[in-house]
Amino acid sequence: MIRLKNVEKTYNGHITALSGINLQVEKGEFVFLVGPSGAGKSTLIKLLYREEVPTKGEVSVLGEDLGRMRRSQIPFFRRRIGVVFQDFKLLEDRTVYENVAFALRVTNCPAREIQKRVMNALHIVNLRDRRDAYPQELSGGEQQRVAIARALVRKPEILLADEPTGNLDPSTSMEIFRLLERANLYGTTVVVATHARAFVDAMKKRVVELRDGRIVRDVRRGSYSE
Amino acid sequence: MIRLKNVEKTYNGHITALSGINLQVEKGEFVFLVGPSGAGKSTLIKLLYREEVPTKGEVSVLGEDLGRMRRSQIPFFRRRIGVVFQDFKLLEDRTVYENVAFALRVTNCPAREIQKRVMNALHIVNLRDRRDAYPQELSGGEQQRVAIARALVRKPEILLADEPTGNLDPSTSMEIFRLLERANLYGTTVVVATHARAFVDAMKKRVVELRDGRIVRDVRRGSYSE
Amino acid sequence: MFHAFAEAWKGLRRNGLSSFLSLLTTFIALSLLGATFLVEANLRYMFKTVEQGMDVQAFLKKGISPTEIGEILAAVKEIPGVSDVTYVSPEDGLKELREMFQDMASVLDGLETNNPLPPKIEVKTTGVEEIVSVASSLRGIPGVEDVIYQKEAQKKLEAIGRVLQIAGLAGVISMGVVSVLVIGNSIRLTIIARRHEVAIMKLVGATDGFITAPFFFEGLLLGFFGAVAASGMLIGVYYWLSGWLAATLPYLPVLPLDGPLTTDILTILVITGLAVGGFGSALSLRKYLT
Amino acid sequence: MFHAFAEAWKGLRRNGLSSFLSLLTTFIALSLLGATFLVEANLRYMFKTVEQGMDVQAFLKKGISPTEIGEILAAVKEIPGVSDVTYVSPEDGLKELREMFQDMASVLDGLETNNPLPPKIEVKTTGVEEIVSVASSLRGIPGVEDVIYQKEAQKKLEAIGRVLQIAGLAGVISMGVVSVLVIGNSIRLTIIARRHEVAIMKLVGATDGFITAPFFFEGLLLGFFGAVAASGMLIGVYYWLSGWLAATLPYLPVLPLDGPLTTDILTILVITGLAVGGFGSALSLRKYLT
Ligand SMILES: Nc1ncnc2c1ncn2[C@@H]1O[C@H](COP(=O)(O)OP(=O)(O)OP(=O)(O)O)[C@@H](O)[C@H]1O
Ligand SMILES: Nc1ncnc2c1ncn2[C@@H]1O[C@H](COP(=O)(O)OP(=O)(O)OP(=O)(O)O)[C@@H](O)[C@H]1O
Ligand SMILES: [Mg+2]
Ligand SMILES: [Mg+2]
Repeated sequence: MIRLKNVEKTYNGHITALSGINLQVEKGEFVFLVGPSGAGKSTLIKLLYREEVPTKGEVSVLGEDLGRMRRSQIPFFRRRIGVVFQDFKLLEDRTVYENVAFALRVTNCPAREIQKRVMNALHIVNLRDRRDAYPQELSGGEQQRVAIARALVRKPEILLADEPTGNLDPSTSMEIFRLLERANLYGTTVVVATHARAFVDAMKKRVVELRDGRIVRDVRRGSYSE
Repeated sequence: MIRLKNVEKTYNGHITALSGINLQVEKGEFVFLVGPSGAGKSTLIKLLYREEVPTKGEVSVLGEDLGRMRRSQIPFFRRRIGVVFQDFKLLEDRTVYENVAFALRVTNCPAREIQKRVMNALHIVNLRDRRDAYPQELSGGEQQRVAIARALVRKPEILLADEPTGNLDPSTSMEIFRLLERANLYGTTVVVATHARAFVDAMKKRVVELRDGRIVRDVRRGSYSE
Repeated sequence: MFHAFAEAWKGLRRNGLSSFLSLLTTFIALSLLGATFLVEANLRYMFKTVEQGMDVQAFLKKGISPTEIGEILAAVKEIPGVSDVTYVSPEDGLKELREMFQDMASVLDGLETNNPLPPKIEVKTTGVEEIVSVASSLRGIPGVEDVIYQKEAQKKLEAIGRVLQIAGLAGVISMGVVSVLVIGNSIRLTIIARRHEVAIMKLVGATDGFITAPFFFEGLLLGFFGAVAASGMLIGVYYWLSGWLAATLPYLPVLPLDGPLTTDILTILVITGLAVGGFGSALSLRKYLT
Repeated sequence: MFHAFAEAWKGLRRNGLSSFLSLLTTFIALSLLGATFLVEANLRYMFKTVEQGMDVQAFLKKGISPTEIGEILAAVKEIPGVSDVTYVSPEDGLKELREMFQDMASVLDGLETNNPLPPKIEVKTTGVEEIVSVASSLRGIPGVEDVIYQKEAQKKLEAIGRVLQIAGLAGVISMGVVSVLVIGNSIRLTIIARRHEVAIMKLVGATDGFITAPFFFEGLLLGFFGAVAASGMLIGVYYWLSGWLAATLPYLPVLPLDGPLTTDILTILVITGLAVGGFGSALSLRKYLT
């Protein structure tokens, strides 16, 4: 499902964000990506939905070799993946509803279907009441939940979440992690970069730890730190 | 130092973010503001540096009645306060160094002094090496640390921090909280909105809990939840 | 498709003031283009009129007989490049002079009884280029004593004509370029203000076409409305101005505001507006798409 | 102050392409303003020249004596509104006619021996308005037989003069407005693209002045460079064009490209550029400051 071979990523030719990364994630797995600030977690996730391309090595996701993928194919590839961005990336000039609906509009989803699925996703993150608000009118945690709803609404084959609970209180965080776990039970492959030690420790999933751009630990049913 | 009397804040005339808030913080206090997502923590902080004005009631900070403050006085008032914004609010088109220096440039700080203090602040948040990077070139946690450095560099009388460790790993978070504590020891009044249960519990400071816009708990040496 | 159009409309409404100012900019740029075109068309028309007024005069033998005159007229009509011939008797010639110099009429008083003017024919040519050849043909006709035409004026007119054509075209083209630049820049700046949105759309899996289409339609709408407004304004002003000129300077040839002229303006402006608006935004976007 | 200027310069460099396009827009808008001004100034000059060329002719008694002529000339010089008087003898008059109608010289052949022209004086007035009063004064001078002037032409010129003044001013003003709108819009859009930065600066404790100053200087620099470039371009083109016109249409009065004209253009454009650039950006910012 996801396979990285000898991947290296340097920015501006001298900032090494990742190096010597070999990683394989099978369909249906749930992986926590942990490590200190600047370790390369976001960079790794960016490689997976091809926001970035590796400087060296191969990345293949959903059976596609991302290095060889034609530009025109990228949007169709991305539609099969749901991403919760670390900085949310909501469209400022659209309402909560429209932001979530946008993820379906880019596919050729029929209008009625869109309405149903968006309302359902907003219900899950507990934001139905705020559906007509603009992102600037939301609290940090509310914005983050919109981003989560947008990633879920497409029922993606892979769900990538970059620090999805950084702005959420423990009990809302708990709900979000349960949600991810449930999506995972239905067959979605989940990769979550997080600093939420308590939840990583509690959930006992596979943990991949990065440090200075290298994988230093990769254990099944692991915890946040050794 | 900080006094709120019967404060109410509604957005767009119908979204009540805060109501019936009475709160007093003395010089040198350290206050945690906790509560679920959307409880009104950020709104309360925004009232304190006059990004927002209350719909009803009085807010006075550093001896100034913010409701009566003249527009031209606002910048000078804000310079006495350091703020770590929940969404960082870094200047996109300036380097890390310039972002931090900006907080001093707006005052009439001499150039040599600026250089010294900025480098010192960057050292504290461990970002000296990345001083010439632009915000988009930083990891989420690095951006957050720039925001923290900018708030500290002015040695403010009051430090407001809105979720300052949402994107930081536990050990970096720990350093940041130590930093806040040290600033507090030197006399800075500190107000921190946070979801970081473990640190709130460990630090045993005054805790103010918000829920649906109301203060539901206010205890000295408290913990994240009852 | 419909979705993109609806989005475009929403986009314009959402950014009310910006859209209005872009519309104004488009309007201004296209008005300038249209005005330049109108001036150019009028200059060309004026030149054409002056050119057609140009003629060759042939003085005939004094006391020539009406039959001879008839023969000469017939011969002249055969000359290629001749569009019209008129016979002017010495009496008519004197009348003409009198009219031309009415304020100095007393000068001509003495000539009444002792008319020194020879009979002449006035020959109109189809264009400036024909004057020289027509004149030399005229000289060969028996009964013609002298042939005169404004050599200098003719050369100058030819030169001016050439320059007008080039300058007019250059003017219209450069105004076209100005419109493109001014409108294009305003579109570009609008897109820069939305660069983050574009980047986000891409990350969520929108195709380039899906992202571009609303901007493209927005540009088209802007260009179209700007062009229609500019055309309306220009046609109104032209109507008023040409009426005023006809009253004040009746001898000034002004291109009449008829169907073809209206169509020309509309066509030029609408096509420029649509092209710049649509492709301007599509092209400006490319930078943020790749 | 210096900091703001340095920031402005950095700002311009940072947004290289945008700045360049804004500069281009400013350049275009100011060029149009300058060109309109030049056309207006030339029309006014042409009109002035034509106006000054206008004169009143007084025909004198035939066979008048040189002493009488001297007295008449002296008397005419006393009339208010007269700027110049010349005596034209019958022989001079015939020569003049011959020159005016060189192509039709044969027409005048008979007049040589029997000159029907009366002696006359040509009186130049200080302006069109004086013509009527000067003419009636002339009629009162003994020895003057007849006074003629171009009544119709005079009225028309007066009307055209008035219209030119108004239209010219309107043209320059409306082009000024166009420049302001086009430049202002491009500045506004630039600021919209940086609205988040402005909001952040305010939150960090920057005063309105501190935030505005770099934008203000950026606008000033943009306006200044745009104005200088536009002036340079216009002066170059004007130099070339007036040279060409002088060669092609020597009788067309063209305002010479001298110090005052150059200064006028530079002044108008630089002032407009600086004002629109500086205040345009300052005013556009206000929305994001309050
Ligand atoms: N666009 C970029 N240009 C230059 N350097 C970059 C860029 N993006 C990331 N980096 C650098 O690469 C390193 C890894 O960044 P990354 O965002 O992957 O870290 P992270 O593990 O997600 O950290 P965090 O937990 O703070 O989000 C950091 O040192 C960062 O400064
Ligand atoms: N500008 C605004 N316009 C309208 N509603 C707003 C605005 N800002 C905040 N709100 C609403 O006010 C309420 C309180 O928001 P606030 O940002 O204070 O919450 P918070 O406690 O900081 O939450 P979080 O922990 O998620 O950051 C929320 O319901 C939010 O949607
Ligand atoms: Mg990250
Ligand atoms: Mg908040």
